[in-house]
Amino acid sequence: MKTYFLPQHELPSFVSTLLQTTRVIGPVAKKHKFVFARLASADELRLDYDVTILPPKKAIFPQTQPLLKFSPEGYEDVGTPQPQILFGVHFYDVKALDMLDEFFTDGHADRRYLDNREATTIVASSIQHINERAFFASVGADVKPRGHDAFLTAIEGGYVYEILTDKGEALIKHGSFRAATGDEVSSAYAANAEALDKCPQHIYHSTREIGRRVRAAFGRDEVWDELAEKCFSCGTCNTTCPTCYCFDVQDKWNLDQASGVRERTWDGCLLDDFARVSLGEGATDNFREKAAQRFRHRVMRKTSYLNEKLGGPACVGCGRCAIGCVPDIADPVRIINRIMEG
Amino acid sequence: MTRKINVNVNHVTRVEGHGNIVVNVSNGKIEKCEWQVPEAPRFFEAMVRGRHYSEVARITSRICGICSVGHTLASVKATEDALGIPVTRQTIQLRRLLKHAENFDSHIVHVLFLVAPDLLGAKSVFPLLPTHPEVIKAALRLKRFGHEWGSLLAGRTTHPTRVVPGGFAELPTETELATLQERLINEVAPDINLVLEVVSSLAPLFPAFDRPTEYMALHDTAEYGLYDGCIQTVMPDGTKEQWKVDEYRKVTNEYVNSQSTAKWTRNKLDSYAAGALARFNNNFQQLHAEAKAVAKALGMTPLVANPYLNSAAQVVETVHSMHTSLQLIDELLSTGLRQEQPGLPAQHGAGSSAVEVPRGILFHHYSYDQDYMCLQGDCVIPTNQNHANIQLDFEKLVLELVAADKSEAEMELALEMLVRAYDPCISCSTHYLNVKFVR
Amino acid sequence: MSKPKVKVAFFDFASCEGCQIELTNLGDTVFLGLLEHIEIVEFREVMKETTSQRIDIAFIEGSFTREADRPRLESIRARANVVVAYGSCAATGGINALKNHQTDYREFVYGKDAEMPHLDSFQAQPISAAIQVDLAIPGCPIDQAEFARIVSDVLHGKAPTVPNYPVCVECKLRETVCRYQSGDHCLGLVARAGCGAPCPADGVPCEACRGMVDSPNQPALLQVLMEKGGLSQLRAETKSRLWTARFRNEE
Amino acid sequence: MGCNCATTERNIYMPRECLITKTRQLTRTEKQFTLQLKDGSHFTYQPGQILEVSVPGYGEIPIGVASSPTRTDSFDIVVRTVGRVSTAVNARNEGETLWIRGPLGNGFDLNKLRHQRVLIIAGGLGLCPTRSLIQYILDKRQEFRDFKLFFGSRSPAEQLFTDDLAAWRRSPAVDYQETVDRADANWAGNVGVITTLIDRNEIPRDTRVIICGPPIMYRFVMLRLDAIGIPHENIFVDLERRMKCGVGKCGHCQINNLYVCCDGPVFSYDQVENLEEAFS
Ligand SMILES: Cc1cc2nc3c(=O)[nH]c(=O)nc-3n(C[C@H](O)[C@H](O)[C@H](O)COP(=O)(O)OP(=O)(O)OC[C@H]3O[C@@H](n4cnc5c(N)ncnc54)[C@H](O)[C@@H]3O)c2cc1C
Ligand code: SF4
Ligand code: SF4
Ligand code: SF4
Repeated sequence: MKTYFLPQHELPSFVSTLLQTTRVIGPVAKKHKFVFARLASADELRLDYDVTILPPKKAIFPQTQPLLKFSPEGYEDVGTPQPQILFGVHFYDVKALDMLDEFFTDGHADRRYLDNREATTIVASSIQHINERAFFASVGADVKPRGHDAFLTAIEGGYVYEILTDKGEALIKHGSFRAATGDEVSSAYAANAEALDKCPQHIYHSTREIGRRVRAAFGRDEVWDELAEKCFSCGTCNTTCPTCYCFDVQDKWNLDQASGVRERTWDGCLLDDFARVSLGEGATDNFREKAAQRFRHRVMRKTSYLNEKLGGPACVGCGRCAIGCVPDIADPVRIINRIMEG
Repeated sequence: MTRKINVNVNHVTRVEGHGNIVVNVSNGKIEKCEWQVPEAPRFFEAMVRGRHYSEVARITSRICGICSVGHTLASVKATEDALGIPVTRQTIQLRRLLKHAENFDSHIVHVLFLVAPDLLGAKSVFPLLPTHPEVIKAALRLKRFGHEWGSLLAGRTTHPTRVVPGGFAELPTETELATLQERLINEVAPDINLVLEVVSSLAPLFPAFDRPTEYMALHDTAEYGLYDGCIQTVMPDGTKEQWKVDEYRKVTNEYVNSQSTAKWTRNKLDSYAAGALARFNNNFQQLHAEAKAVAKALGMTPLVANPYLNSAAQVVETVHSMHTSLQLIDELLSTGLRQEQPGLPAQHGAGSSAVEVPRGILFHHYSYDQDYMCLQGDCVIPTNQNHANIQLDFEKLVLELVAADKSEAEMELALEMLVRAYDPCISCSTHYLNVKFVR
Repeated sequence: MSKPKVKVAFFDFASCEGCQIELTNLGDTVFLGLLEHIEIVEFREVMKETTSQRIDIAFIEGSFTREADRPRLESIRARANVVVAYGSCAATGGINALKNHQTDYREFVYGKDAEMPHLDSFQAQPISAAIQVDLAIPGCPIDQAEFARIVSDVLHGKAPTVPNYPVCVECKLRETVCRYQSGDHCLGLVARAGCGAPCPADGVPCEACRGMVDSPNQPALLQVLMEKGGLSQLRAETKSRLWTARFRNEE
Repeated sequence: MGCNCATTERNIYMPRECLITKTRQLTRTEKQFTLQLKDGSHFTYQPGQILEVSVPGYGEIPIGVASSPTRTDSFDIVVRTVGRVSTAVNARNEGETLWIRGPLGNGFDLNKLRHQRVLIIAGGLGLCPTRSLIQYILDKRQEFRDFKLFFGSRSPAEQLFTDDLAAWRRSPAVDYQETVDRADANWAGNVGVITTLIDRNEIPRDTRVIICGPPIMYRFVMLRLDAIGIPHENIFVDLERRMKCGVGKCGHCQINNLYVCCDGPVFSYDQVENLEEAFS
């Protein structure tokens, strides 16, 4: 499809116009970090962000989401979502959303996810600042992002707006776009290539080799014990990960004590009780009792278990887990390199 | 007149913490008339030892859940004094706004949930639900508002999070402050008017009883003293005297009374009073005009010597806080809020502070070592300061009641109402002794 | 459908009564909403009425700190179908347990009067040290939303869940900038969640007021407090005492 | 492997309403429910498949179907009181409602069992899901060869389906053998763990074996079956894990890369024997 150009100074009015009719979620500053949040005004938008605390998946698969409503009469479906625009998503997060699309469609299509997904227009954006823990250039390099509707690349003097879908096309009437010149398109190409070149952290092995060797290291307890020694089972590496999607389900009554909601909340396989079952009479059994077993499970999921289904690893190299893990042991780069070195 | 009266109210209700009243009257003679406090001792002053200065307010805030904003402010102020931690004018203004929130919040609870049922002849607020639904709903709304107002500044009102030595860990946004102001005008004012109507209709029901005493409160040149200032007392004859805050031990003179079971305080007389009425009597001139108008409508001009009217003084202060806060917010918004890092220690040593909490003047004092670890703490709590005064009020009141030939039940209610008027917050327990110990 | 209302009573022991205050903060909608389903039969702080009838749910606030309180606790247990220890003081010993690390606290606070018998107060203990407790909800103060949810669960005879994961989970769900990334320290790594992580969101560290999770990684905590939080060894070692004194296996 | 879950609802989390036509307290903690879909439709499923059973306000739990699809008018589940949801389910009675989603997952592969000798080894609550297969085999007895059933319980009081057991004891259609870990005064039968039943029987190597019971049972039973030399693809296990959604989304039931809810709960042993997390 076509590629357009939006002059630098026109971005605010473009976003403002979008805001007038639609909910727009984009990166904004929070202290010295960034988060995706509903924009109240265009000037909050910070396309120069490096990475956000939580990934933009929360706009589609929210931290807590109702699955059903219930009342004394039984269960009832929840309403359908309003359209929204997810603005300024980096390509690695688009790749992660592609994976979630796959998971939630596979087998049983999860309408609670897909309805939100379909109501969302995703405008991806180029990476202007790179976090020091990022390694997006060296994981799943042959898996290309595809779920976005348009891609905005910052270049000298403005933005190149590449359209991928009709939804992406539909937005241009709200801004002062003009067709991009060949030079502008190649500057955009160069800017995105440069982000890959400058990506600071590296994994040096192929997905296939990592998948095979990490899987083979399953039984090397001493390695996992060593890697997970300082693990707090805090689940930050799950919670901040754009490709994690496990959840818990709980029922809650409304104040009338008769109706309520069944809702799901993000869960994490690193949490102590994730695989705990009740056996009755207060007894329980935990299928991953030790922190090291849970730590290993996550690494397996990111590097090996899902590769066949996804055609690549279930990690997009955003570096969020590395940034968030207080004892700094969750970084896939270090874990993989440690295992690969034997 | 041969009459034996036994009033024994175990755990006076609708007050914070536990207090007992024991009165034995035989043949018109008072054999025993005691106000006892059996609250379990909790030893906060020992617990702060060895803790880092950043943790001390978090600990002492837990002395009392209802005055936890006040304890936190007193604590950080004493720590700032001891460690030479600077605070900005913005911090002071925000803390003042927070102080108003706490007094507003607490006064609403006290007057509407704890005192009003007495005046309406109910045992608690619950039977009033069907009879006075609008007032109760307004009261719950105001209470919730007070909580949200305080939370906006302190993070939460029970054990504040954002208030730290040197300033605030997190600030409200300007939009939030502006919304607060709008809500004060649009939501709170109508509810307060409703409350004022009810209170003025009930005012004649406050028992008539006078006992002039010494009244102690913070006095500040800048405003009606709540957040800062010097110690001031006003005597029954209207004379005032002032002391510096670090002289607080000189005016409180804590002592163990052999007849009673709690540590008491006294200054120039055998007892003094702290609280809304003490503030009113000391600083009436500095009240907001709207508050003065309410006082006038309630027939109150200083010196007011009827302790039952402490609740009325709280109503006056509620109006004062509401109006003064509107001005404070205007001021804050006109200069704009700046993101500031909390100030840091510049020295070590000892320091004191005083803050007016809803129940009266509160003193904190700490000393720190060179690593800013706490060496010792001392807290003198307003409810404690009122014990001697309550006891002396009791002695006079019981005589009057006996003379008026009141029944046991009437006496019990009058005494309970008196205790409640002081709004005692007995869980501020650092200095409490046990009731089981009666000689 | 007018089901008989559930009879609820509130009692307090050594505490600041802040948890009760939190209940009055629920606001008119929630508070009056709950009153549609429960009848408060005893609540000394706001009412004079008491009851001699059976209580469906007894909420107990405050720690068990002296033998003198045992009979009162036992009588509550005998009268109540469900006993809920609410607030950290009742659930874990709370802040009161900080003194359990000291031996001279009486002398320190009361000086020469310290030997008076009424000052007798032993180590601060959870209510469960005196009577059988059906449910313990920590929190200093309790979280209003959690309280409303738990009342609703108990009304339906469903055992409420108190999370066994660290505060970091809730902190991340609300996207708070981690204290460790602002040059501070934090106990959220080992602290039991359920509060919604208000402290880090307000710019102060989590002090683990709800106690720790079932299996806290304490050696790693010490290391992190020193290496990432910049605490001295002494402060790191005593850091978790504020609310979790009873859970550390110290000599 | 494909999944045989039936979801007709647009929202895969939407349950269907069932009438409880009969209940029966089997033991102190286990209760049997006979259910019918309220919309009148016929509930089709395979032996060994599972349901998500729910009560509004309390939640949803995975439960195996405990009856055979050959009995078409209704179906059975058995629930042990364990925690929140199971307590709420077991508080329900005849004439009231329960909600279900499913059937979910893969049950017993009947194509691999037909015309074969079948041995079912069930321990405790493991009898419930296998009862669906037992009934099926008994109803279509001519489609199977020798049929043995070994059942072990902790004590006689904890035996489930005592009526069924009595019938099976008498039935020539099944070679039923039982044991208890601990006998009581009235027990005249076998005492000992379930493997003792294997030891006292001649089990041909071409037998198809189904194992369902508490986790520790598997390892000891497998040792015996390996000694006999039964090929692993002819051994079927019914596994349990923590489960929330039942449709392969929530992640809780994973055993390495497999999902118990979708890939199982019935697995052939060769499918899972190399999965470190299957029998740890
Ligand atoms: C494939 C499969 C088939 C099952 N078949 C039966 C059956 O036929 N009869 C029967 O009584 N039980 C069966 N169970 C076990 C039953 O699901 C648990 O006893 C039940 O989930 C406990 O839930 P609760 O809410 O009562 O307990 P809680 O302790 O309150 O558990 C909370 C939640 O944790 C999860 N959970 C806890 N324990 C288990 C567990 N053992 N298995 C799975 N999830 C768990 C559930 O999501 C549950 O809602 C089966 C489990 C699985 C996985
Ligand atoms: S690896 Fe790090 S982030 Fe993940 S659970 Fe362990 S401590 Fe938390
Ligand atoms: S595993 Fe870590 S680096 Fe990879 S996608 Fe998840 S959070 Fe990002
Ligand atoms: S601030 Fe504390 S609770 Fe929050 S993520 Fe960091 S360590 Fe965990």
